[in-house]
Amino acid sequence: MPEPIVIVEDLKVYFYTYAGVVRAVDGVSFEIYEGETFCIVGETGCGKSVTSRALTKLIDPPGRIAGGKVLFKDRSGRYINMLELDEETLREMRGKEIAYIFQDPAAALDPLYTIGYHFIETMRDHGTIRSNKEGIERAIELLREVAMPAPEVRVKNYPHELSGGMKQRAVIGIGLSNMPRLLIADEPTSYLDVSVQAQILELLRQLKEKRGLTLLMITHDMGVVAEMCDRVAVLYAGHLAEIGPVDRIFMNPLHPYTQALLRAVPNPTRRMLKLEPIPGNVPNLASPPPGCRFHPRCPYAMDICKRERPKMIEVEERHRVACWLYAKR
Amino acid sequence: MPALIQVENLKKYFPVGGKLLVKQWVKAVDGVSFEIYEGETLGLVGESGCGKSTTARLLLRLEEPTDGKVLFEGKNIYKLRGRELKEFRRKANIVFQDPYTSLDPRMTVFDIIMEPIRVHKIDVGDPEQYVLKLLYEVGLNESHMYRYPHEFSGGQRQRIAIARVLALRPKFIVLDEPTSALDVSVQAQILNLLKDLQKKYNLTYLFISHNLAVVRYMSHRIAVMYLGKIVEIGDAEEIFESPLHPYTRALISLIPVPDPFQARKRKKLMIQGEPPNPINPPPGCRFHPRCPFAKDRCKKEEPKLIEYSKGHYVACWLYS
Amino acid sequence: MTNLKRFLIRRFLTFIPTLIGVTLLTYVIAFIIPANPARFWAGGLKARPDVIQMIIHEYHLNDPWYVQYYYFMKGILTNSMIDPVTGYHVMSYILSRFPITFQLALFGFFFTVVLGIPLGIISALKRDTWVDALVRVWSLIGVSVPIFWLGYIFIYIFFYKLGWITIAGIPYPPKTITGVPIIDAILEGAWPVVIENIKRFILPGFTLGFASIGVVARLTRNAFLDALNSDYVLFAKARGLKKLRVYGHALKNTMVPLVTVLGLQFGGLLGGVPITETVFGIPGMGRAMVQAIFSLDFPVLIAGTFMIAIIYVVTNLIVDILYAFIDPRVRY
Amino acid sequence: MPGHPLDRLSDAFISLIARVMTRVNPKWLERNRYKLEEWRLMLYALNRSPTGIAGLILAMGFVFIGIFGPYIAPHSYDFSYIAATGKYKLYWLAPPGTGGAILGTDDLGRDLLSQLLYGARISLVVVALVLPVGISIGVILGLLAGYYGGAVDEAIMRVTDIFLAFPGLILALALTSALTMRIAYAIANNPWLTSFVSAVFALKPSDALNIAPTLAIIVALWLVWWPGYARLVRGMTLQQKGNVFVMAAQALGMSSREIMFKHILPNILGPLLVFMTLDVGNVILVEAGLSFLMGGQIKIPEWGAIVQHGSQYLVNGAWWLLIFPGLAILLAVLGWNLFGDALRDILDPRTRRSIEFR
Repeated sequence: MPEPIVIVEDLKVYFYTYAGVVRAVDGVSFEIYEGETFCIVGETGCGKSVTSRALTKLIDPPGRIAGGKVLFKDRSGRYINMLELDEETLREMRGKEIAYIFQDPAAALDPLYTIGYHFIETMRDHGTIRSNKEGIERAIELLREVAMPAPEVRVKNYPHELSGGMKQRAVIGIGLSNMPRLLIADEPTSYLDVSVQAQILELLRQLKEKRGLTLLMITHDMGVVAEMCDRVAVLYAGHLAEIGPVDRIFMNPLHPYTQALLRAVPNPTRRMLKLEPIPGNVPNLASPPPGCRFHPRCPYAMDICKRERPKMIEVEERHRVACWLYAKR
Repeated sequence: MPALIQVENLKKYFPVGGKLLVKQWVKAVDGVSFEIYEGETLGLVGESGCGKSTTARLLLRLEEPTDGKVLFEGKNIYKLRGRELKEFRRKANIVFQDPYTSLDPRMTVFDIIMEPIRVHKIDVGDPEQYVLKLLYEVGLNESHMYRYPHEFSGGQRQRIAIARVLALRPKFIVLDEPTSALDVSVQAQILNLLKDLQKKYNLTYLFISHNLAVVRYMSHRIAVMYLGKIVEIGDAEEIFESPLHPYTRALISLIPVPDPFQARKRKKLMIQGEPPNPINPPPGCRFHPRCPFAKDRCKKEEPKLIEYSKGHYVACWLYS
Repeated sequence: MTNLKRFLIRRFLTFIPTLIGVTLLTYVIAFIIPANPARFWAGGLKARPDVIQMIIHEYHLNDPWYVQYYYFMKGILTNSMIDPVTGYHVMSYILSRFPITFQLALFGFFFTVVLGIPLGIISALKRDTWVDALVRVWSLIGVSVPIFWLGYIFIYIFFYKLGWITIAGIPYPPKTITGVPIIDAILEGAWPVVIENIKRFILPGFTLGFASIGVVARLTRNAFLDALNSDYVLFAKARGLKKLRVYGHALKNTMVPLVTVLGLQFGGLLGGVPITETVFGIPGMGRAMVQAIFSLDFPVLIAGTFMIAIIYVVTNLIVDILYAFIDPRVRY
Repeated sequence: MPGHPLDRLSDAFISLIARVMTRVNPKWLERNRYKLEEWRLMLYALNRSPTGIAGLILAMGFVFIGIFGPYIAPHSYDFSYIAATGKYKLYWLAPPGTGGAILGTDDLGRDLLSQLLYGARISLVVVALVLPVGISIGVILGLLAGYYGGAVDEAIMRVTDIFLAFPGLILALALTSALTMRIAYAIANNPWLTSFVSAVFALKPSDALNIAPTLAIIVALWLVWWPGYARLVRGMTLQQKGNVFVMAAQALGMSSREIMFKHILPNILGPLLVFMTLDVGNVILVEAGLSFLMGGQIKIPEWGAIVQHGSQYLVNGAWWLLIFPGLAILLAVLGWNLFGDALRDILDPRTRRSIEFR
């Protein structure tokens, strides 16, 4: 049994906006084991991206990390709390220990610099290389590793000269340039076409195997979850609804939200006569419903759901849910 | 069954780059023919830049074509003038992808839904009653009537857009990726609403999407587009159960399936690279550089769309 | 680079209609000035009829307006036309005054850039603090002050009260190379002349640039904030780049919209030149044109507008070239 | 945000509107509830912007003095203390506070305060005549160019470019000098025009001819003002045209004219309003600059001309002849600029929220 590389405890990220405090992530706990692919799945505004950014305190004002711990296992096996590190140490962790890939590869690359320059500066600022020449050589190697066609040419290209899929390959290559141990991929394929999406997912899978990476995937697509993940955390409106191994989540979804979500997603391999939509809309997090945040849309809502927030309960092995239906009273 | 819409060899080229000197053309739609029957949903799938949205706009004459014609109820829509054109605009309409910019932010829901009525000067009796009826029909209510679009969520806005189109009691609606900007939990609501409305009013849909799962759920027949051309068209179930064109086969095998067991078992037909630039499409079959089955012939000659089995057409040298 | 050359030529060709349009417009305005220019040029009420006839013949004043326009433009472009009021060759006259105006605009532009951009960046970094508010209010005051008034206040303080500056004459270096005094002085190493030039032009330049400083500061602030909120900056932070490097990315991207605005501001500065030159008694092109209007001297007026239109065109071209250097997405 | 006294004033204002409109149409309130709420929020946002309030007060002050200045002025604009009292030594360039002259007098013993108050009227009339015409031309051309594109766009923008390449001040000055005589003739030959012009500008009929340069400036500014708006509106139109609701309107069968005026124009009205507000200041400034350049003796009390005239007496230490007229211009212009700047934030829903809840 591998050890966790990241342990998140009661993480809270609040945005102090004009309209009041938005509790984008409100008391979320989970752990990511070394070498696994862990997915955070949820809809727009559920706090999945914010959670992933909070791991390295990549939160800009008006956002603030309001509480909790993020324990990261460093190379010597000790756990350090990321949220207590100073800015310089954090900077060194970002990109070197924990790398990010974002949704829109076209926006993530600075249009005014070549692909090669992105590699060079990333490695330079972490002291991985000594000269620009070495940087270019490493960049070409990395681009080859991410299966970029004609890498020698591509290092000299500007981002706009690359297609969407190539840009995402470049972004992945840049992310890997300092040999990180945890790769956080925030919706890495939602801007890409189906055929390219499959290529990128395949690439991520291969890189993970080859390099022994731990992968944290953020996605809204249940299909991507099923294809890629070992374990899944389902977020709803800043709360963790359910967490467990991927098979159990799909076979035996416990939370009414997970159940409803799976029924609302069309399956392309099956002929479906009727989808069952979830009634209502995602709540506004500036004034979320009290108690369980899903209760206004939940078919099983009870009185207690409206008053008290449910605790996480382990219903079967490694499969936990936050729902009053499973509480022993 | 009579075809409500017949598209014949439709082409749309856009000029690019050098204004005065060399003219290059983006061949967004390059000779497309198909028909849509009354009361059915034709799904149009393809990756970004394949020309599906341009096709949609051409079908509603929101763009003038470079060549070809579209017959709506037997009449070429590009020849319509004056009252006939207005009548066509009443019968055929569109719901757009982005519900955030498709509603004028300066108008109330009431004004938005009444606008088509005013434009076409239709007598609907009490306007408030009429709008209210439409609001109920799309799952909204009287409390929404005098609000502004920015107060609504994406799904609700899409409902308003649907109500606006329904106001004219159209026959044909183009649905241009109507749910791709929405969350999955809301997507199903809108899809079901569209299905119910179709049944109730015998609407004909052209449903455009890049999401094959949604297309399968919505469509009776499906057309697959690649780089401005239709490569396969046929009954929805047949396309999904026994796809012919290598591109269709790849697409279907590559969609992530929301089922981990199935995902592990499934065999994937990977295709390399990305769709090439529609300015300089490859010669011969446009898919050949990415096709795992490409032969010499594919590089030189362009395959025609042939009827492989009844109602199932494919443009590929493997089947001729 | 051949692409760039071809692009520049093409751009320049599209500017020809603009140049013709501008001079034609001036001509039309001059044409509707109701007084009789020939009589005026010949010496007003006491003019001798034969001189008037000579002037009418010389300047084709009895021909249709388009013929007149043709001869005017030809006379100006070939520098063969003699100005009826001053007696100089028209183009030589304008060209002799242009370097002074250019130097004034350079000083104004210097203040615009050197104060405007840093203020904008500080404002963005200290967003929503009193520093930001101060820069904002100051830039609003900048565009609200009548520059002739500001100029006189400076003159009152620094000339009448403190006596630090002079407001007469232009210090020229011994030799003429480019014609622009301060550049020539620098090239020749005549440092005392350089200092005299700075003393002479610093206040007019600051007055001229006063409004632009605020405008540029505001724009820099907004563009810099946009850049800081962009995805590439987020990605740069996520890669653990050093803080200065992250700001470097944002700054370079800020330059893209800034270059356009700086180009426009340079044109705007030239627009303010007539007033500044009048206030500070600088014998530049702007003042010459104002005087030309009052003395119905429209050869000078047309030649002057022609020069200004050329500067406008050239500024646009320079902006285009800078764009190409900064932004690789720009293709020709 | 309770407790803000200005908010209560705003509420009272809003409910007054609601009451009046409901009297006219009983259903008005129900239909416009959200619009009212929006207005209320805008007012709240304005209340939270001290610079905006200051700007509003200054701007309204300018309008007020522009209208009533001539009536509250202690003397007529051409009144001379020297002529009235014969005390040449006392009233020649008398500093502020001298025997009744609150802001001092000029070389002819004229009362500076009265001149400035009359001058406000001239500035106000110029603004009121220049902006509507200049903006209308620019907006219509910009809409046409942006909406139709192609050859229409090319033609309009070429002409706009020519005007923009032209130094505005010189163009206006040339036009002014070209038109002054004709306008003077027109005034001299039409008695009704004489009395009308002198009434509007609050001048004595004997001075009506002297307003000819100002009228010429107005005509000149019409020509100078539209190109900026044409370019601005064209850009905004292009942006709005990219919105899907424009295509939705086309799909509904709306005509281009309807789309331009019902969908595009209302959506660019907000930013346009901001520009117009800022431009009130610009017109005052440019007009002052032109009258400054025209110079000469002040026969009518234009602010720019007063500064120009006053500058000649700096040698005599008569700072008030420079400072006060300049301040008058500065405050009027600054007022509109501050207000316009606040308006920009208030009309943009994103920034408005951040002010509202401050």
